[in-house]
Amino acid sequence: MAMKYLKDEKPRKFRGTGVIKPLWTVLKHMFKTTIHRPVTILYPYEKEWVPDNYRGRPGLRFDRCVGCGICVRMCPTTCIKLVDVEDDDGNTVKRPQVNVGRCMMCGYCAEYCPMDAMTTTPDYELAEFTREDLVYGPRRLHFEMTTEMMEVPMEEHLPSNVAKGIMDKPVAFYNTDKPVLSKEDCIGCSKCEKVCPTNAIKMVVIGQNERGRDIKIPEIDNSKCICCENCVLNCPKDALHIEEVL
Amino acid sequence: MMKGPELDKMWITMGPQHPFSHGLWTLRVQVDGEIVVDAEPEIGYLHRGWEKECENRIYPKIIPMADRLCYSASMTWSHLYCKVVEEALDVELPDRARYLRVVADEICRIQSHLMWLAAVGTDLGNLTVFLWCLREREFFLDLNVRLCGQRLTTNYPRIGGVRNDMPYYFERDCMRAVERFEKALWEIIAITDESSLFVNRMKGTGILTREQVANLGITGPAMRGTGVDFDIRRDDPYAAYGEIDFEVPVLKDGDSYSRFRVRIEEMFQSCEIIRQAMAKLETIPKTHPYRIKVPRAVPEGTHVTRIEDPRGEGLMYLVSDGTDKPYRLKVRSPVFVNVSAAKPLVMGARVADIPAVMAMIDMCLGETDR
Amino acid sequence: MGYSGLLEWVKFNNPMDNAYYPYDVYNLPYDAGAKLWELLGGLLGWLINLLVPGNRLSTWLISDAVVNAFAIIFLAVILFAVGFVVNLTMIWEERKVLGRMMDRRGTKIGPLGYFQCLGDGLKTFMKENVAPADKDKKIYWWALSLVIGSSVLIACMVPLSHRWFVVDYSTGLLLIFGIFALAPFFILCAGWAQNNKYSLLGGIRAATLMISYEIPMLILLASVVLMAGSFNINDIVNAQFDTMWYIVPQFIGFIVFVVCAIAESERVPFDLAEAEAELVEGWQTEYAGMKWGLIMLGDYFRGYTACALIVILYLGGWMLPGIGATAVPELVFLLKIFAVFFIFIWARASLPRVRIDQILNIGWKRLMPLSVVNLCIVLLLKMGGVF
Amino acid sequence: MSSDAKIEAPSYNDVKALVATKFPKTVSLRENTKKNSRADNEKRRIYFKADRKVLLELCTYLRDKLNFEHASSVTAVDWVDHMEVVYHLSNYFNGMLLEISVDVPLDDLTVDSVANVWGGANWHEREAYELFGIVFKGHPKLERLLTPKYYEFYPFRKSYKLRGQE
Repeated sequence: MAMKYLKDEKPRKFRGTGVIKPLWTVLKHMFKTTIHRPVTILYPYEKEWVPDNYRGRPGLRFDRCVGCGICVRMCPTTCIKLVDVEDDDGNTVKRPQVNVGRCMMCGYCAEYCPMDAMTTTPDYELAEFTREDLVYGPRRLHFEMTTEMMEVPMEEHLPSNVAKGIMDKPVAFYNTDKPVLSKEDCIGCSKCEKVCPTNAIKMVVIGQNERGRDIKIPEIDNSKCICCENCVLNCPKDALHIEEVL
Repeated sequence: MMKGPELDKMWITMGPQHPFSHGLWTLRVQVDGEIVVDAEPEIGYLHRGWEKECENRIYPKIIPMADRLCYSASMTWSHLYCKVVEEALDVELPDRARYLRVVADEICRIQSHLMWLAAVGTDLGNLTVFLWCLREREFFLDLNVRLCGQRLTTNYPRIGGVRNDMPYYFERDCMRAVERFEKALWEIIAITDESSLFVNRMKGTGILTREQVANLGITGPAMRGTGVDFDIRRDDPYAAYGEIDFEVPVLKDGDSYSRFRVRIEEMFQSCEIIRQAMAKLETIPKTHPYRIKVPRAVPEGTHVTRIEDPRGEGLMYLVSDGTDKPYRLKVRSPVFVNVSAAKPLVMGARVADIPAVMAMIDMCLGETDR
Repeated sequence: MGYSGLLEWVKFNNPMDNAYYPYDVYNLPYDAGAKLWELLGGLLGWLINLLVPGNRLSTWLISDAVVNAFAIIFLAVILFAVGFVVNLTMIWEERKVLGRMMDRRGTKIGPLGYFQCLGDGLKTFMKENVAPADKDKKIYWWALSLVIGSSVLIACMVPLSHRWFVVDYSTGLLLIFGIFALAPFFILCAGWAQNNKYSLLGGIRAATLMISYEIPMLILLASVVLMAGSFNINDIVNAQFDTMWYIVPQFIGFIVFVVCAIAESERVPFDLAEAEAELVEGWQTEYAGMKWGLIMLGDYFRGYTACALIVILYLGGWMLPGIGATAVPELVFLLKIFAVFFIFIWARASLPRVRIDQILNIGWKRLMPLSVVNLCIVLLLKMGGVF
Repeated sequence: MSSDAKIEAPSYNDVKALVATKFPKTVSLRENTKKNSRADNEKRRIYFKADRKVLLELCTYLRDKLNFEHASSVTAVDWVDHMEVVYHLSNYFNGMLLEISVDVPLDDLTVDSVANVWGGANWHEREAYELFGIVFKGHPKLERLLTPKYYEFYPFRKSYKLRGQE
């Protein structure tokens, strides 16, 4: 490649006249902008177009959310919190609430959401009068015109697939990574069953101990599991761990 | 004879709230009339303990933080962070990701250089340059929005690839922006480089020799304007730069004007790199991976990598202890070292030269204080 | 004079009959001023006369001299008001034209954004009056008042046409130039008094600037005066109408004068005294709020005067070639001022600020010889009998 | 190859051999074991572990003879039982990046300053001093740079806990 700007080392012939070219350029430009209008837009009255994948405040599709808490754990500023709300049927469920005043619009919640319930929205005018108003509850997070682009799909390729030459099979970590139980550590407290947001864990009886009580261990339904790690984090004996597929 | 206080010299404190210091830092200069006889930079107003903060976070969460190191070169910083973790994980990037990173980096470089040129305009007292540059920069910020959804804090690179593939018609938009920019840049050159008042302000100020620059550790365009022929993109290639044909502008004069010219040429070269990378991206099928899955924990060890930031050499040194959080992450910021050389740069200059000389460093305090 | 009716005191004389009437033609603002004084002064004289009949004060109050003096002051206020409105318009013009040159829209408040300057003026009024504690108090305030006052004074001295003017001395032009050159001295004082290093540097720069630009300017003035054969503004304008605009024979002089005028009014390529990139706001740093607003206004008054001088010296004043003074020569004059001010704005938009040593170089090594060359051309033309 | 001549662009093997002959006991080389990093990058990285007694000598040798003109960074790592000072040097002619790590025991946190060898190391050493408390002997101006002058603690040490850190 050749230089584009440094190549022509023209010596400047008339040294004192070096102001004529800038003056002429600016005058030309003035005529151009007078005819074609300036490029600036009058912001509060005119709005600039933003693409669908614009990362404004987070949005939430209430009906899709399962309350798994991945967004809470992935949020770099810890501005998401799970709060108790009533869903449409009147049951109390846990749904994320976002403190937009702390949100830095990184879009991780949308990217890592296994249910595509958290989305990004092109909504960037967020000024409020008090800080409390900046806390968006689960219902308020809803954004009317959510499109598919706002879901931010996570398309990773497994390195093993790439090494094998399979190039068109994107996966996401919540489809591949699964919790695995080490049976000798399990005490059968069934805490994992309670915290699982998708009811993928069921306690099954595998026998009876010497005192006649049931020995229960969790059975994980991998088709339902979304790798939210709630069972791993809540296990009192660290009997569960996530097995990563690479 | 008694020697009284040096009344003929006075200390002037420029900054942290001074129009010439683009950000919060102070340059204390001692002047004899209008001539600078001593100078001392002071930084630290923005020290956030970035490196310490990272020790408390899992690896993916540091990417948006790396964006915040520098507002106008966010892409290269998050790229650098992802690169050092990738080297630690010992993964190889897919082709598509490498080229996408090159495109994103060069868009970032152009808009960062335009921000610099705009600041040079205001430092030298011409607001037209400022606005024209920001107008051109807007097109590249629009490309950023299309590509990653945000204008400045892009959060685009990921460990093992990039966040998303190109959106539809991105090639077309990118080519249009580049072609338009190349024309507009000549117009900006007409009111900066072709204006003898502008050139006279920069010529012969802030002169350093090649030995001084090498010793003081100045990097980036400020170094290449002084005759050191070194560009990490070419001499220690990363991403896909090894497969792209581009020139590294080097000038030997060592004054502000040659630094200015080096940066202008770098913008043209960035356009060329974008063009080549886009042509190459069209040959890679759309279905090919742009992001590969990486393990959460990084194996034990120390890893070092560097990258060509728009302002110079960015280096990250990662110490991992086998968990999913870094044990220590050191950032070598180019501006941190460049501004430490403020004294030899402004010595002997006039007060009016200080903005012109320091503008060529392209201050960015987020990465300096970290 | 005895006790008599009010109408004897308030006579509404024809101003042209006034013994001191300074003009050749009818002058509306003078007439208004004279009539106003006849009303006020006559009333006053009548009242005093009621109390103390036959005193000499009442008679003096309605004498021709007092009426003339009041009318002239009234005219000066009118000219100041005109200058004020012209200033606002010039600020508006600057913002709009600068906006177009920079690909912006400029101001948007009011019709075509005209009311922005009013809003800004109101804003500076509202601001808190902040002044440094360690200032040299007397100089701080006096220098400020004198900078603004001298600027306003020269703006009042500018004639708008052959019938709207305040001074008609044969040395009117010299008076304007003399007051014009005073300001840098006050600026130096102001820069010293603020006890701030930036403003001190700015003040010294202003003084440096003055000595390098006054001299070419005065040489150019001399060449124009030589060509016209008079220091009288009216005569210069008439001489240009009789022959041609002096921009044609003295094109070099015109260019040099524009450069000097920009420097004299401290506008952007030469605004070293307030170079904001290195000296924050130069000598204005510690003048906050309305003080700064008034300084800004004074600056524009100086810009207005500089434009007016260019128009008078080189662009034929209020006359149009071939037509002469139209029905509204004042408007022609103001339009020419706006056109010249456009050049100022244009230079501001396209050129960066010059360094102090370069400005001295330009002043002494370029403009000074060029102005001498211009003088020589004028001499040659004059000796050749062309003018 | 004589060891006095200045080599403009020493290769990987040159550096390895020359440093091994010049500092036989005190400097040891650590081989890179990465597989996937590209082969050309591989030959541009050298990792040394040096004794702190020979540090200044080694650095002067590297600058003068092997042409490592540029000190990229100087940093410190707190390994709880000891500290480590890490130097990254680079060569402009072949893009080689050389790492020297020096162990510093906790009871004697001093190391020779290289600020007189490379002016660019000046602020890096000040930063390491104020954040880790390592004293660089012979530094022209060892003062706090980023943190306020009255600070009494070293915030980047592992013993300094952040809020929310156990």
